[in-house]
Amino acid sequence: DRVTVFAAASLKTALDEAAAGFEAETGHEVVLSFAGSSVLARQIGLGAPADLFVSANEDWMDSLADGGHIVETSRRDLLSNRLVLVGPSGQKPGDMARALAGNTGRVAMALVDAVPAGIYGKAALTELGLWNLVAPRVAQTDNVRAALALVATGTAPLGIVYATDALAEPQVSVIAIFPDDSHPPIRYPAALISGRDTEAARDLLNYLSDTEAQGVFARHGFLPVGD
Amino acid sequence: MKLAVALHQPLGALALDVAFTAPPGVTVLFGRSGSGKTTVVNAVAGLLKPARGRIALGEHVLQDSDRGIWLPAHRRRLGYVFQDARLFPHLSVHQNLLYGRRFAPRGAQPEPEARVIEMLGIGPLLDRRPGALSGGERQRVALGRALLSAPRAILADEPLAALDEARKAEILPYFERLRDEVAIPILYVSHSAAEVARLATTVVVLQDGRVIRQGTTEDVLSDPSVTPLGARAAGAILSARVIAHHHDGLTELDAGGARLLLPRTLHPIGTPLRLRIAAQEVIVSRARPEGLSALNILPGTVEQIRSGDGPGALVSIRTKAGTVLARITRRSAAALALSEGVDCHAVIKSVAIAPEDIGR
Amino acid sequence: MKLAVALHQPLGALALDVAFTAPPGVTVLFGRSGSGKTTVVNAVAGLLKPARGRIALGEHVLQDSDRGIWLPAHRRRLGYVFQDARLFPHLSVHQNLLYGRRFAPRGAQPEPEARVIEMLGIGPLLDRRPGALSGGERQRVALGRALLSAPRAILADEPLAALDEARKAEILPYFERLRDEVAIPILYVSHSAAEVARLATTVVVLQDGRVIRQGTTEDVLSDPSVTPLGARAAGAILSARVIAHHHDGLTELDAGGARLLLPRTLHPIGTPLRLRIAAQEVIVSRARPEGLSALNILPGTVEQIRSGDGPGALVSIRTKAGTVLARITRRSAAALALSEGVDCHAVIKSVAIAPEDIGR
Amino acid sequence: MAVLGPEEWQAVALSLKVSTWATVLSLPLAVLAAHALARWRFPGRALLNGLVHLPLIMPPVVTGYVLLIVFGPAGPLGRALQSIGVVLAFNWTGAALAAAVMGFPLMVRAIRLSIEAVDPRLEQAAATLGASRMWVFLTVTLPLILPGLVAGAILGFAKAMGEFGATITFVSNIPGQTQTIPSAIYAFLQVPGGETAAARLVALSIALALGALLLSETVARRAARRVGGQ
Amino acid sequence: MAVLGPEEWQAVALSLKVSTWATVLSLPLAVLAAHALARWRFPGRALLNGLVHLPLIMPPVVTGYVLLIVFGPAGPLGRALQSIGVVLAFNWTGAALAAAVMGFPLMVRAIRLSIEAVDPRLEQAAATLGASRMWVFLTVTLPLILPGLVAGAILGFAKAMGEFGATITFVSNIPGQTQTIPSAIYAFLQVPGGETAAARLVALSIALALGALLLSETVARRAARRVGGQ
Ligand SMILES: Nc1ncnc2c1ncn2[C@@H]1O[C@H](COP(=O)(O)OP(=O)(O)OP(=O)(O)O)[C@@H](O)[C@H]1O
Ligand SMILES: Nc1ncnc2c1ncn2[C@@H]1O[C@H](COP(=O)(O)OP(=O)(O)OP(=O)(O)O)[C@@H](O)[C@H]1O
Ligand code: MOO
Ligand SMILES: [Mg+2]
Ligand SMILES: [Mg+2]
Repeated sequence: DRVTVFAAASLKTALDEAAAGFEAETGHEVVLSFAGSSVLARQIGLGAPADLFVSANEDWMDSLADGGHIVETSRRDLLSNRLVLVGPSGQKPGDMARALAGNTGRVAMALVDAVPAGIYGKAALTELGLWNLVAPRVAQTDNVRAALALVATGTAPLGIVYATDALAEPQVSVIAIFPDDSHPPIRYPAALISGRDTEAARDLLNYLSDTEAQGVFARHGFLPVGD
Repeated sequence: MKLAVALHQPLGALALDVAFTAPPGVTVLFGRSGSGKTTVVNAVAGLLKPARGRIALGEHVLQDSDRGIWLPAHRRRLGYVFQDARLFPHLSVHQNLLYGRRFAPRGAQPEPEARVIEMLGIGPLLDRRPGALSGGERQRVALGRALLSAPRAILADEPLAALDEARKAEILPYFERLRDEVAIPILYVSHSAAEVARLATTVVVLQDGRVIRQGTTEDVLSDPSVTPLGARAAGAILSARVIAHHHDGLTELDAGGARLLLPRTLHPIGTPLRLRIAAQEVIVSRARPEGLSALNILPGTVEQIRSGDGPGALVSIRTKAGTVLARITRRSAAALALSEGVDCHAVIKSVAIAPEDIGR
Repeated sequence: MKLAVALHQPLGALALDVAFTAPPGVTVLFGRSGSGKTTVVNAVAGLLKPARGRIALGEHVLQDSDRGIWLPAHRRRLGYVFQDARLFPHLSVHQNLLYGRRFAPRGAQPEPEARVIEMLGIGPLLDRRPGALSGGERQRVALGRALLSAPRAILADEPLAALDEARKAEILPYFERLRDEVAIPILYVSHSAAEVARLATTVVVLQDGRVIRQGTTEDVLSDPSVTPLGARAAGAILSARVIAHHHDGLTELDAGGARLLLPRTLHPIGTPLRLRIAAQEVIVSRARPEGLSALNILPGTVEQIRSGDGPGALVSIRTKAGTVLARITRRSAAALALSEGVDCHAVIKSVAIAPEDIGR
Repeated sequence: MAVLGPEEWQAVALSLKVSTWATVLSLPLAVLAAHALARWRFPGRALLNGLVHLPLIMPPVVTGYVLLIVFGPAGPLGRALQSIGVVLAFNWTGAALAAAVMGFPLMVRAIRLSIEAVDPRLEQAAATLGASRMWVFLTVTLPLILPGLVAGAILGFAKAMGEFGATITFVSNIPGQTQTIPSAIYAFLQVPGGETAAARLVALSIALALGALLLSETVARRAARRVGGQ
Repeated sequence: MAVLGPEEWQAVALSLKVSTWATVLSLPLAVLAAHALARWRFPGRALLNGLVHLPLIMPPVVTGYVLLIVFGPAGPLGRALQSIGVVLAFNWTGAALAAAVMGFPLMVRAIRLSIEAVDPRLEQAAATLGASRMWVFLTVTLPLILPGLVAGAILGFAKAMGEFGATITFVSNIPGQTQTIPSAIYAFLQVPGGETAAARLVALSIALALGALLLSETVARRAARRVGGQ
């Protein structure tokens, strides 16, 4: 059978690998569609044929739940992640506030009101009292990977992305890690879509919560939930 | 079947206001540039909707503004030959010719294709594209295309105006054959007196949107008061018949018992011809002149002398061949003491009868 | 200053291969459609780059393929008057007229603007757009535009061909004035014998891309062996002078001592005129004819008789007024026993001298 | 060019299918709209003109969103179509619709210009020969605008090959189903190190579109020559 | 239409500025390219034609990405420009560049068609009157193509007003600096409940672009009448 998964852009590399493992093990076919969680949630709300949705934050999953679009019972938090401040590769680790204040260049972020990575980032900066300093310099992109690309190409000297993104992109270096308590916990909730909860989709969801897949995610830098 | 036209249409500064009837044969609409000829023809064709009017072809009403009747162009079944041919560039000559056929009503009897192609001499062109035709060939094809659409009348708006003399001479005979062989009215716009003389059975003279004269060709063209074309257009039409071709390249004609010689024509013996003798080419003599190079000397009687403001006078001379017009100076008329009833001779050079003035 | 042209250029089936010289005055390039006239003019103008050639205006070399010289059109300073006017539609008449001025070199002395406008009678048109001009007005403006660019020569490619007779008559006098008042060579393409007669000082006859005859207008037009236009174009040019205007509307001319009468012209007494007498309008008589309506009877001697395949013969008659050509039938020539040296009379109707055949 | 992976081939095949259908199906409508804009005088002409141009003016994402709202499973037209078995949203058919809508103004403009260049006197001549409006259009106007038609169609095709914003919004980016070349490129650009794969696809899509463009110029020139005579 | 917030007004003002500059600056280049394509025969003509069309064919995101690589602070041209004080990345100037690039093919096509419609015999006439190639172009060709030029410019302007993919990729989405109307619409669409604000902006941007379009048709018609005579 075929399972169609809509997943947050930040999961791209890792989920590709995990899904391949599932396919090899079960013989099911997995079709993956990645984009910003916001775009995906909206499309699912309008009837997109996804069987399984993995969001990068709780809010978008909540909004689908409010519309009755997901199978509430299947919902579970799959992964966690951390938020980091990155610069071009070779940049030395340092103090977050000093790095942000010491550089007048742009700070690349995903859309701060819409895309999870941006929402987390804005929350963290606010918590750290840095938002007012940074806000005028933020360059927003339509998803977190686009923000990563801005730093990787040298366009922006700073960027706020997930730790997993920073790990995947050799052109960037982590300057500082945002304290876990500076933002709401990063969660990747997953749920089956109402009316499409097939056996295969359920199997995949279970597989992704299981040790083998979790190992794959860990290798890509994701953290288990509850960490 | 005749075409009856009555129109009223304001046209810029001009108000077009015409009424005339075109019997079978060629009716030439004649008049200066801007006198409204094209507008009339377009109204008849249905390409233009005149403010008021009644246009009927026999019983068949094409427009009657009083009764709210107005047929669109494609339902009028009139074959329109435009000045600029307007062949379809994407179709071969043959496809152009057949274009109208599919729209002809089931009952219609178009001219047989083979006959039209033969009559117009366009057989060798059938596979060519219009782009590769000469101007004369193009107009012949346009004429054929109109004929093959099974029209109930033919409209032709200066079909020869864009052509040089050689091309004109090439096409005029086809219109003559059309007039003589196809029994539908032909409305033909022209401002060439030679064309009128060769083709017209009826002439309608337009001036500033009004019909100022309407009648047979002979009447209208020999009427010196009709000068839409200036005095130089005046001339008489003679009917004649070929009686011999001579060895020295001359053709002999009989015109009402009088003999005329002109440069050889290709018409076989017995062919009836119409000749236009331009008034300014005719010399008048009281006595029969001797020892002149001019070969045609027609004895006759002065019928009328008209003179206007200029130095010229127009003399009508009744001869056996018909009435001949001569444009001479007033001084000569006085010197020769010409007056009505006087006997005289009309002297006409053979070579002065231009090839385009000889028709069937 | 004269324009010397020598060109070689393959042209489709034709190979253009001409050499001629145009002295000041009007040189008419004369020949059938397709003989290469436009190609020659375009090569002179620099709109076309002939394969080989040398074109020079006085000392000024425009092209010399041997020395690798080729000036682009905009550096040749030749005023080109096109058949289709080609006025700039986005500029007013006045702006059109001034267009070339800004490109004229500092030293150049263009005709004074006021003089050109007056000469061409286009003063009232200055603020109009070309779209609102008649064909005749348009050509006058085009001529003015060319003149005001301070050209070293004028090129005109059938500038009157697209016009009707009335418009032609309107413009020809301007070219005459140009010829008489502006001292630069004018290369003029035409296939109208009347235009040639009125304008040309030199005629170059082209046929199939070659110059077949070149000489003064009188020589070329009265040479019956030059028939690019057919026998009907043959005619003689007479030089005459206005000596009186008569009350009955006739104008009297003196031509080498002979007197000629023609319908009144507007030229003042003393004006020198050139008349073209078409050969086919002339009647020949051995004895002096009496009692004819024709007013002009010139005694003379037969100089030459040429006849071809057709029924006609071309007789040159030497008269006091100059050589007159008469086209008569071979039959008449025989009947009158015409041969070289025989005395005879040329009979010419006054009204047969067409207004467009009278020029200065 | 390196060999493409199976997923990339899928994208290429899908893009070709989507663009072809988009072009073929919208062409008649484009001809109709172009004809109306070029030749008819009717109230609402300016409005029609604006409507036709809308997709050119609106951000593609908005166009896609509008399509989603109208043709989505919950949309008014979407539900009607679904009841007769036609599913557009999140389907390749929807990608074709999005591509067609986005390419429409370009097609109409090209065709309109070529219609305006047709000599109305030829159409009059056809009418005098008995052809009704419809027949005049089919037998005279249409053959004469062929070059413009081809140019317009290929331009629309090229645009369809590159359409992204409306497509990804309306039908999402599902490999093998709605992932066209541009969506695939977008996906690759999201992956660090995906530039090479993206560049491969970019090169391929450019080659395809340029090929089409070149073809269009050739065909248009040939058709123009054919119409011009000889 | 409800009143817009200050951020939305900023987006509108910015979009107008960006589109105007994009149009004004790319117009001369578009005329040049159109002239070359319409009138000159040179090797590489097909290549130039393809290059001009590229932005039409490539997904806008890719175009933006290419711009980023070439004109970004680390890009070859970007560094050169920066050294003379021109900053494109994250600047409204970069948005103008992206809009200009995306609208370029549309402009060129419109202008090219109008150049092809200019009678070369008028240009020849100007040459015989002493005008060099350059002057012929300035005094004859240019005035005659004015209608097409205006149409092309306004089409480019309309396209610029709607450009999104290349813009957000190249210059990101910075309110007041690079957040054009389309970027603002996109941002609104991403936020739950943002549809109303987005719809407001969509309506405004459509009104602006349609106004421009209407203007272009009027201006073009008037210019055509002026050139046609009377
Ligand atoms: N659509 C129009 N609006 C205003 N005036 C017009 C229109 N069409 C023609 N005219 C004018 O009506 C008059 C008659 O024009 P028409 O074309 O019928 O003349 P014509 O006799 O055919 O002339 P020609 O011999 O030059 O072809 C002219 O003065 C012309 O300028
Ligand atoms: N570009 C060309 N390629 C091939 N043949 C050409 C070209 N231009 C002209 N010709 C041919 O060269 C010949 C001379 O043409 P040209 O236009 O010079 O004649 P013309 O004497 O001016 O004729 P017309 O009196 O009809 O204007 C014609 O046979 C024409 O078909
Ligand atoms: O992975 Mo996201 O939805 O771009 O923050
Ligand atoms: Mg007319
Ligand atoms: Mg010529």
